[in-house]
Amino acid sequence: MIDFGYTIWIPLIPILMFLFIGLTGHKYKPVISGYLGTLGLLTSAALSYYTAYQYFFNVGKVAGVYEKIIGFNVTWLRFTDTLHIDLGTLLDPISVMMLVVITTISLMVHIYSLGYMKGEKGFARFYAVLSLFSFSMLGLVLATNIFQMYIFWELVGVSSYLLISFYYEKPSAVAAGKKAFIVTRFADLGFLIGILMLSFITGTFDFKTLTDPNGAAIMQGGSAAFLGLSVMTWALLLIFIGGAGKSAMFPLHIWLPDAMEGPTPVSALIHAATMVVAGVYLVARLFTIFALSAPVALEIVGYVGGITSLFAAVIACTQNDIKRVLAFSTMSQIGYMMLALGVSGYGGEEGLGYMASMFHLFTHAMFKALLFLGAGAIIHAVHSNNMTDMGGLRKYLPWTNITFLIACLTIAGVPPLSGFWSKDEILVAAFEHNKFLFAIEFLVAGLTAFYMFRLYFNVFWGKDRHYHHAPHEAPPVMLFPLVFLAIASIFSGFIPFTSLVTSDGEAFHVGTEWIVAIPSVLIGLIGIAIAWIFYKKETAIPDKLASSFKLLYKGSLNKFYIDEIYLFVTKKIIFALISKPIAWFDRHVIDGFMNSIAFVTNFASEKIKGMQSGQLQQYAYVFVSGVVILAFVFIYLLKF
Amino acid sequence: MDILTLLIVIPVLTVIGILFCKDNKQVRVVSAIGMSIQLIQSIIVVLMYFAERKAGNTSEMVFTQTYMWFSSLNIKYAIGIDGISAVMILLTGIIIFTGVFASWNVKDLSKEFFISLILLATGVFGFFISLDMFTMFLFYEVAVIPMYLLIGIWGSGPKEYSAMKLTLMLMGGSALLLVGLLGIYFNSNPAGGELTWNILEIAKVKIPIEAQRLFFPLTFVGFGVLGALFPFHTWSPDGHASAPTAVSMLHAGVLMKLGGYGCFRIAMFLMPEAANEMGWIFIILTATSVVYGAFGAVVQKDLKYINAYSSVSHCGLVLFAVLMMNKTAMDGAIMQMISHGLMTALFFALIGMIYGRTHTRIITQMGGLMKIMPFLSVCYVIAGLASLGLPGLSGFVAEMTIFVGSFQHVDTFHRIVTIIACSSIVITAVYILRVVGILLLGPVKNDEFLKLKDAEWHEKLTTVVLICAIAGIGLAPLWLSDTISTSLAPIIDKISSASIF
Amino acid sequence: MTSNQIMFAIFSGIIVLFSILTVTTKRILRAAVYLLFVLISTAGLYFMLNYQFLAAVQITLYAGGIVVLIIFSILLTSHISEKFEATEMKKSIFSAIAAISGAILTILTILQYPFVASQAPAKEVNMDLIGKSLLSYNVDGYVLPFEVISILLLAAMIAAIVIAKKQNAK
Amino acid sequence: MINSGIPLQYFLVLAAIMFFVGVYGFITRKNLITILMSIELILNSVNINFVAFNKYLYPDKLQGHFFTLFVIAVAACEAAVAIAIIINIFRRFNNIDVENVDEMKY
Repeated sequence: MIDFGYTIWIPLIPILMFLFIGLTGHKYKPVISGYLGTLGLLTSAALSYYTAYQYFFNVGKVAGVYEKIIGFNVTWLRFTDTLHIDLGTLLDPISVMMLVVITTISLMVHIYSLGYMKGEKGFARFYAVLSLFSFSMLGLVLATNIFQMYIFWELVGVSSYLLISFYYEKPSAVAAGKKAFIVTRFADLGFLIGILMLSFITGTFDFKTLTDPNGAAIMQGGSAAFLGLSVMTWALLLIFIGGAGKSAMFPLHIWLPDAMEGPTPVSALIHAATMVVAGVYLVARLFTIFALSAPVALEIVGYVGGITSLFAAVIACTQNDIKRVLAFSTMSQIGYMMLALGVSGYGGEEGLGYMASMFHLFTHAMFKALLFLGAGAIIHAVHSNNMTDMGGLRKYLPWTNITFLIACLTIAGVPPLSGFWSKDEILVAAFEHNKFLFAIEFLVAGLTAFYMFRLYFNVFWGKDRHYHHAPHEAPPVMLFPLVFLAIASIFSGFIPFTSLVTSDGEAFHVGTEWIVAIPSVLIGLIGIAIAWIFYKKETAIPDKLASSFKLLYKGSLNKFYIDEIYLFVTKKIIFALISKPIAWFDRHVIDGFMNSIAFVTNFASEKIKGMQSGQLQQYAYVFVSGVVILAFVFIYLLKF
Repeated sequence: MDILTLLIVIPVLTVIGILFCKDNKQVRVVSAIGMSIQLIQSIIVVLMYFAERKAGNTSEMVFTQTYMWFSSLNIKYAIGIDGISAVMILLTGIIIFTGVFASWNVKDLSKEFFISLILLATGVFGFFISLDMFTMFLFYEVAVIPMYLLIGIWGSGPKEYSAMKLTLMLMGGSALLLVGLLGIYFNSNPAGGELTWNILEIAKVKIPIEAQRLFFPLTFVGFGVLGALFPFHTWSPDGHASAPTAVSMLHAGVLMKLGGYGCFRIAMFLMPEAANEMGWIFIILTATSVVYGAFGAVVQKDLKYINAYSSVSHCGLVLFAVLMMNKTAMDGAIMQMISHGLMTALFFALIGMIYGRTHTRIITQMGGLMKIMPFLSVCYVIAGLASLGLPGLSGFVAEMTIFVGSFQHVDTFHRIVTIIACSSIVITAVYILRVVGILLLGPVKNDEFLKLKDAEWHEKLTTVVLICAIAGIGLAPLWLSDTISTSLAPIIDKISSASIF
Repeated sequence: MTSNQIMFAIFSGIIVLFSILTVTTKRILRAAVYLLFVLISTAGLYFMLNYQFLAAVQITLYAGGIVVLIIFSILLTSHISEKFEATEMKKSIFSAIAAISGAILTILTILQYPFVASQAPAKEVNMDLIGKSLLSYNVDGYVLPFEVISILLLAAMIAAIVIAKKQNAK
Repeated sequence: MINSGIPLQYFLVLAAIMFFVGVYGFITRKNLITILMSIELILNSVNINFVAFNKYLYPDKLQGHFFTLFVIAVAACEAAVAIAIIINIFRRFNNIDVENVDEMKY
């Protein structure tokens, strides 16, 4: 048995880098902080790979089952004898997989940013916060207990906020950061309450105890409590709200498109590959308890995932900002993962959806990061986010073109690229469990192919725009991550997830379901074909279509007005109907009451002071009468 | 002289030293030296406390001393500390130390200013070490009265009004409190025999329930006024807005804690049965404080008002947790006092520094300060993050302990109220980010501000000390939490014996 | 009616009558003179009670000293012929009610209380005893009040001078 | 008693009447000197009480007697100071109405 204690260094190295760069970054050339950050992450990545190797192929498997191994654990804060927050590292298939994903993508982004962010003001700050983010995300996936997860969950939120508002002099970036933070914070409230309920029912925060399929925790809280759902279901649903917030599930998704205000590498790292899948990871982490004691909650997770994926895919078809298209695409893909979890059962082949979800998480991280970094390269070349400013770029950006194409093919599910495999597993899982969700996903598969290729054709084909200066290919330091991720996108589909990452740790075998696979590939191809017809050359068809489905088009273009609804709720209801009246109430009613006490006192004394006339005889008169009356009262009435 | 009395003697000596000073510079230096010694002394007290515990002293209070000073009412100068008072003393030490540096630039009547400020701190130290209710009350008044002068003379805005309001409301609270304390005193020996003011002795007897019903609310509200209990919190926005920087720091940072500490040490500890019966009323009030203060802060425009309302919300959480009557929640309450003390002091220090430069506190008139004064801005962001409960800073530790503790309550009512109180974390995020967004980020609104300088050495010292303390608690909370919960054990024993749940 | 009773009746009659006149007369000098009668009659009462020294003091100090002082100040501050305006009806009625009801209350109370006269032999109050008592610091000695009152007298004299002294015109 | 059939109550009643007459005067008169005279009446009535009590209830003691003595001395002081004050007031207002002296109002 190998000691996994060193795994604590995987998150620790980035946080040390954060502190070092953050405190001393202004003292030396900015580029040095970039190298430092990258170096730190490289070390973390190396450690992660080593861990993955050790875990999956050497020691993780005991009697055919991947165990949960606590690599390191220390009590951080003690609430009661049973409830305490520990900080430590928990190794199991999903956390080790996430380690690999995060460190890989993060490393790529670090390298990429050396080129992309070159010469930016706040370069050191960028790398510091990037390290902070990596730390938080690694801490999150390694969490041994749900409260540790919550801690890092919050840290992830803050680093995301800092990165989105990186260009802090731009009001839209500031607003976007604020929005992201507050929306996810709102979701976190659900998470927190969920944690409180869960810990109240089960008396523990510890993942190992919580998710032990034979443990006591699973059995708790089964009885119906409120609205016909059990306490456990409510707790898990609330926790899922937290996950939905981070993973931008409908209707808590509104922050994600705006978050694209951040620098593009950040979008790739946080808002595509890592942070946004935290919600999926959370559900997967608690999957045992979801599946065994609150199947209703799991079903809801599935439906939310399905709705989100459809909803986002529809919107993605009409957006013009390339990063926003990618953002909605991310939402849609995460919806896929959630759906996969929702249609999964626990153990063996029942757990196909679980496996598929993790599989898709992995491949999606690769190709979506690739897409974003590619988009970054495009933006770097054109200095615009807007698709209408682009066209015919394939001549100028050959490398970007090829890698971007690979990524688009991957997401469209063209075999044998990785996207095909993982998406296929999800569709199979859905097909077996829930035909309705399967239908949605089937449709979304086509939409995905369509909007991705709409993007692709619009940017790389079509007419040349009048560029201020000829767009130039990105420097090698940016191209290397693109190529690396392209290779990963192509080949990661061959990783045998069925034997590595399963719901109960045991390997199972599943063949390719051709009855699902062939139609899904076909609909992907149809989507690509339609995009080809519409956008390869500029035609009038899209405009015609838009005008004939005006309502749908406008709704989709405006993201179905969800933002406006939120704005209405926050501005008109929270601000105008709660906060303002409270502030007014406080200043006028409560404070007015306090002031009126003072006023009454003042008023009374103003009236009483007339008695203090300074007239000696008046005093004497009152005094004598008073004495007489009192004497009378005491002697004759009270008879002392 | 024993170590605890020294805590009072040093400030008094400093005050005497200031009396002999000739100019601003000397006053500052003497105050700084005195308060540095005081800080070191506070640290020593805490260390000695640990040493004493390590040596196996398990009595409830250590370093106890008793001297009679008014024998006909059996009023004694009885002192002693447990883990809770030890950490509160440390908090006070840190804040008065930073407060002196934050008021480095006070020019008019600086002698009188520092005398009042340090006198105030003396009262606070005395309050925390007292075991005798009357002596405690005496120190409480010593701490409250200089506030009037400090705000009324060195304040800004409608200072006389604010000073008057603050002092009158606090005095009103004191009046209730005095009645409550007298009530406890006259019931301190229901079996007959000598009456006592000593908290530890009273804790051994059970005050008759009828008396508790009468005096618990008086005591709780009396202390609650200082702890900004809704609806007696309105002195807080006005008072803080008008007070000079160091006074806001000390007031929000420490004085408001006297309220929470008193509620906990006297009202809850000595009258648990009544607390049990009537707790729900105050739980509703405090939960209202928490949410209401947060909502109130959302729309304010003046930095100090925002912070004052935020203090209402956070201090409400302290009282809320105290009322939950279980160890974890109370542990959280004490930590929240310390955490809020540090971060609100940091906030007010920063606001004072920003105001000293821009001469406005209206956030909409400022913008893009991050570019002009990055150091102060980053500190402000850190303070904000601490306030909204970012893990790794003290706020998170305290709030989570409170929430987890409160939610462990077996009664459903308490759990539901906890959920309501939890919702404040979202609203807190809203107003903190709103301020950060408007004030620090975005484009620079006023070109005049571009000339302003970043922090000077004494300002850096103030903020860095506070941030270190905040981060220290946030990163390694276990020692603090364990110290507090160990000391809470006897208190909880007494309280839980009265529990009806 | 013994002669004593007759004397008492006369003295008390004078006292009551002239007291009332003192507070009601419209001419101030007359008030002073009426007061003098009252004080002298009081001295008479003291004589009746065998307190000759006290009676003497009463006549010299009160009747002789204070009243003269009062008359001097009257002469300093008022015209002799000056008449007071009549007191307002309302004021005098209310005052009278207060005073009379107070008097009735007091008198009723006095009359209801059974005072038991002491049968102890009366002390002969001669000058010797008075002088010794005043300077004695034993039980029943009055040296402390005596000293105090002398200081008070001194203080009062100085105070009177200081107060009445004309202030320098500024 | 020795005192020949005059009960104590007579003295007390007399003193009470005198006292309240003095009170009446104090309340109604405007002239400060007459007010002073009323005070003398009041003091005098108290003196009578003291003396009478001394004689009737504690004939073997002299407290009442001496108290009266001291009261007379105090009355003398009081009269002296009062008249000094009255003269000052006269200088200021040119009359000695008590109504002028209301500096101490609110």
